[in-house]
Amino acid sequence: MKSFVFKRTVQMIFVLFLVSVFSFGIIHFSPGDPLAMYKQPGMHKMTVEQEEALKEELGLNGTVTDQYIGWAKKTLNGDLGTSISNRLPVKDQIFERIPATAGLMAASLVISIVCAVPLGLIAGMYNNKWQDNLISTFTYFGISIPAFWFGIVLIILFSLKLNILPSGGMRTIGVDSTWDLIKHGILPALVLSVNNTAVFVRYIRANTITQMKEEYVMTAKSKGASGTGILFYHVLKNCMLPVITLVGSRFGMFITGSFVVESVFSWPGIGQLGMSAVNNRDYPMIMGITMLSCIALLLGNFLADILYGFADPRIKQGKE
Amino acid sequence: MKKLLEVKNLRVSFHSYSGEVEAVRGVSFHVNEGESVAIVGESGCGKSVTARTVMGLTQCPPGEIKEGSEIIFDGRDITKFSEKEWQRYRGGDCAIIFQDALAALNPTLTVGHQIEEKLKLHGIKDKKEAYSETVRLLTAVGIPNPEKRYKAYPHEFSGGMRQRIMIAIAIACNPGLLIADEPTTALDVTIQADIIDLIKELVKEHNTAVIMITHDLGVVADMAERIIVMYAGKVVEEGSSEDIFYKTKHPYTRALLNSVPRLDLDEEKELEFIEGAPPDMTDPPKGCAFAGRCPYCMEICTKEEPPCYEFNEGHTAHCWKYHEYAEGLFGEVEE
Amino acid sequence: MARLISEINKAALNRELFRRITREKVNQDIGPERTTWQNLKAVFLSNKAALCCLIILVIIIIASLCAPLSPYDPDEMDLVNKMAAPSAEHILGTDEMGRDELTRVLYGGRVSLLVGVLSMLVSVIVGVFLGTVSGYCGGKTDVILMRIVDMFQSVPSLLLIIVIYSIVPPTMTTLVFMLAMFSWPSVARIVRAQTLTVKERDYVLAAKTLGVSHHIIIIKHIIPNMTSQIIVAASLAIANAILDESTLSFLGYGVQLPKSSWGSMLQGAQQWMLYDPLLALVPGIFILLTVLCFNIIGDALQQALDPKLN
Amino acid sequence: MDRGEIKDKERTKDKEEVKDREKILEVKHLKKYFKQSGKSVLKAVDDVSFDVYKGETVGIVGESGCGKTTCARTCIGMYPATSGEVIYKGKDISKLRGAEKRSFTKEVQIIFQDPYSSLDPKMRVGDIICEGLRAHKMCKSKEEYNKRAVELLEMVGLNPEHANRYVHEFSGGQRQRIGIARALAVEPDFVVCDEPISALDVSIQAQIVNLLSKLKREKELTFMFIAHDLSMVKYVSDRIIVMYLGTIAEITDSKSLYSDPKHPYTKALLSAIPIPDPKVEKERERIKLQGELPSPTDPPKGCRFINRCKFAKEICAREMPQLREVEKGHSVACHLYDEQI
Repeated sequence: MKSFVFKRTVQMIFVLFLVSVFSFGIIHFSPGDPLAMYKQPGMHKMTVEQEEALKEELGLNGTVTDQYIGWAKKTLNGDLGTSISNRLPVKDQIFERIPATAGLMAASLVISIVCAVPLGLIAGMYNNKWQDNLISTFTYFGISIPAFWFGIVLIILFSLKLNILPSGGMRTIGVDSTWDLIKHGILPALVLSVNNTAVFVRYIRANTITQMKEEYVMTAKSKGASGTGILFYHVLKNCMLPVITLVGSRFGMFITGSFVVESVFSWPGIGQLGMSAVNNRDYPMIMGITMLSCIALLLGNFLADILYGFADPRIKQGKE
Repeated sequence: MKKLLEVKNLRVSFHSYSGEVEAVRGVSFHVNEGESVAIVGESGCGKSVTARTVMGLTQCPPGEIKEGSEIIFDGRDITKFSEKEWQRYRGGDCAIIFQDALAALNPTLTVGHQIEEKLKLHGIKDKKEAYSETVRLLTAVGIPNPEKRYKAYPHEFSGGMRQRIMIAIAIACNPGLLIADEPTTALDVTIQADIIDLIKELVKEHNTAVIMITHDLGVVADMAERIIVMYAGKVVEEGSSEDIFYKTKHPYTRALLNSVPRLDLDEEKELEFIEGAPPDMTDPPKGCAFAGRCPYCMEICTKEEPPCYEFNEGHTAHCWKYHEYAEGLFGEVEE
Repeated sequence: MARLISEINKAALNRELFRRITREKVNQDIGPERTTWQNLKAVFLSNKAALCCLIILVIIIIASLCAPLSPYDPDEMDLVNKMAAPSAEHILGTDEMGRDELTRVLYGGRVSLLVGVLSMLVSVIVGVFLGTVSGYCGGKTDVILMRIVDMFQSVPSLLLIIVIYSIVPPTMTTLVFMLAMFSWPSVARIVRAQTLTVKERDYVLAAKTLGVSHHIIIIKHIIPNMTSQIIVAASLAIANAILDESTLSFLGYGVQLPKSSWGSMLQGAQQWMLYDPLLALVPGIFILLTVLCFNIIGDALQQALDPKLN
Repeated sequence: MDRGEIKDKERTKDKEEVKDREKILEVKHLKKYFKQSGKSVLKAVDDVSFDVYKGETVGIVGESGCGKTTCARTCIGMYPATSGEVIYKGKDISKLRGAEKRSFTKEVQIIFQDPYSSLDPKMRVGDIICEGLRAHKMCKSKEEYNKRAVELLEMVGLNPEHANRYVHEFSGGQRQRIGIARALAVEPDFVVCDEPISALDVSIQAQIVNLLSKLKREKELTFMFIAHDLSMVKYVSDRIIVMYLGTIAEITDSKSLYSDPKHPYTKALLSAIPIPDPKVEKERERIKLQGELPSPTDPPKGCRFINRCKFAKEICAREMPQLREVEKGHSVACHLYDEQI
């Protein structure tokens, strides 16, 4: 078990390193002067020293490798540098927005699991019957709907036409009730969970179908167990195992959130922060978000594998 | 001897892409109480389908039990069972052992739980009593230190041990009939011998009837009082162990016996083998299914179903050879 | 001593039939050849949904291809009848700049489908090559390639594509490569897994003992045995590529307005949602329909090409 | 004289007697270990030595996990040996390079057990059979390849028009015939049959076994026949090697295997095999083996059979018994026969 943990951490560090080099490289080879914001016409002309000092502060001087090493050193001890656009520390801005994205993601993840597990099981149990066809059509639509378009349609329907739900943002100004927060969050959470649910249902359904064909279901039947008894006592547990890996792989979204949904619903999460960072080429912010989301995703998969090991006895000791 | 199970004209077929596969085409046999019967035949002859239909495990959307098939267990026709009756019948009156125990046991449940599940389903509700009964069963099938192994998972046992757990589950509520569907095919010879002895012991102890499904004639000789030989979905010969081995009547049975090398004999002559291969069951041939490969084939064999002839008490064979018209055709002396 | 115990229908019985016939030593003839083509037909006929998806897809493709036949020029603005409701001349009405909606959707279809197919091709070619190499060679190359795949899959692809777009002008080719860059890893992962299983099969071991060289083994044995997985992965890759392209164009980074693609049309339609919702609905429905068809056909192909499943 | 020297003396004695019969394969102290997760090492083949003479059929028998398949596959170079040598026609196969290695891949072939996974489902039967010919460029033109394919199909009893059909349309027995045709296409001298019949039905087994014996006589091949069905191996082979947990328990000719087994494990193995004859079966008394097969990752120090052997002596726990010839052509690895040398 310990050798597995050690091997996986080494792998994760190596991937993180690759990601940092890859994104740092992309950002720094893009043309245009990052300080363009400060040289808008009609703004106070900066002297050369001021510009040098600004660059120094934002870590933009020296060759790309120096900048990378500088950035890497600072990141390792937790300082993600300062954002170019508003010169505030990147870390604070990101952590300040995490609750918004994490909240939305958690809600959509919970909704999807709560809906997907029973739907997946039923679709798997009643393979090729009407229940299965109905659920499958829903899942096909779920994975095929473009998220942003679905968002727009919902906005048209619920906020513009029926006007019962706000069309964007997280809170109406001045109102600080959770009910208001929920009202704002319903539509984005719905858009996210439709896609998540569809993916989960397909996964659980495929798994249930394979589990139902396994011989131990035949043995359970030969012991005199009833259909539902077999489903809940035997098959359910083995179908839940892959859900752990699925949730693990979606864990990264807790940080990135969905850029698209957050920009369509102008939800003040990390996704929106990322979009604005890209628009005004705020390198440290982009790097910060990329690294955090990468860490979250790798951790998610890692935890899922460990959990999978505990849940499935066959894997527990044979860790390769 | 009271008849425990009687199968009359059982016909089962499966619907798949390539059309309808008639796996069982009219099988009739009976099993008395406490009697051990072997069903022998090559793969694809329908022996496993027959066994699983008797246990009610044939799933009906792809499979289909045709009209006119009757399976009477202890006086009740099980094809007319309701779901409740099926649940009491499976495990209580009739139990089954599968070939690959690793696939037949739930990998994420401990062995103790899987045995207790059956006990709970058949009336032993109290936790303590179920636990002691499970430990008794584990000792009865010869698993060392059962208290510790009670909590172990199926993959932590060797092939032979897993098969013993399958047997423990099967005999848990003293079923009247035990069906063993090729229980030892996946095991090594020495372990196979232990498992066969274990089954014989347990069966004698509880006076349980056994249907042993196998393609290994050695296992049959060791275990069965009566033998049913099946070919291409039909019973071709049926009789006591001595009748089948020493007074073989049906050409297929004789060819099968001669194509198996004997360990104790050193004859140098070539193994007698059967030409060609079993027929394709999507469109079974008219008349006798073995006609295409039979050395005594007559034109009638390819046209009409062979009738059933009885030789001595309980020994029957389906072959045109014994019809009075075919009297002088075949020279060799029938032993 | 043989006693008949089952009845015989006397009529069919006559003595001549009782003469021995030697079955000519017929080597067991085997059934009719059942090629994969028949498999495909069987699956599509039985799976109604897949069949009508195929038909819808073909209609959309043909319509998009003959977009130039439409009387209207997709980019010619006609502010007079802006956002006109659907009428005889403009079947789907006109968009916010008075351009004919139906023509723009068909031109947009061409762009989206082209981008989808091309990026699928690129990601399949790269994915198959790297997946086979890393699966077949194993050892260090496998570890390094897999880490690169991990890297691509654990990065917020949308964010980085947009950053890259600040470097690279948003033409069709760059868009194809951007989409392919983040979709080849999933193809590579599927291909590598399949290579690992096929590599252990006996017929590959047999080829090795026969002295067949490695590259012939890969071309003759490994790749042909992956075609069904590759085709399924390809159909899903097209579906995702169309989704990603429209998302990017919607955010303003993929296909730039006034050039029409389903995503860019939606970007235009977003401000006018309140007044003319139809503008937002039409391209979206086209995206949904095409992606839906690709997904359903992908699953049907999986059933047809993988005999174990049916 | 320490133990090593005695053994060499025997070896030379053995050499003079059967000098005339040419030795096609010599295996000397072969070991094959597989590294597993963590530190444990699977000792699949542990110090195995035997010879194979030209034109004979050597049967290797043993229960699953005894290393018979690994041993055979290491002998034909599929797995690299951990230690020890395999000498084919006088040359150590691990040192073969270039042309010698190519001719080795031509002269040594294998027939697999599972007819369903040993043939490529996406290739036509004709191409499968000619794969070896193409790899060694043994034919010049396409027509010659097709002609050769037809010859080979008829040799194994299949119709020529099967050449352009796909494998999934054939039965198990027919697929095994295609496997045989593929192996014999390159005119090998030494063929390893890795349990060629255990996946087939009884009546089809006899067909394949007779076909193999016919081909062996016609083409003067040497077979190494591996199976766990002892009666079939006894019928097919001239000499039989009984293996237990990675080591050789006994080597004897097929006649005296049943009549005069020496190693306790062989006796138990023979008594466990059911005979298809009710009367004989009833009178036979079976030697019951107690205990479990030990795990190959850490086998017992001395004799591998110690925890299941009734005659285990004190020396058996200390020292692994050497394989020694106690009778003409009959050697056994057991301390019970120490005095007889």
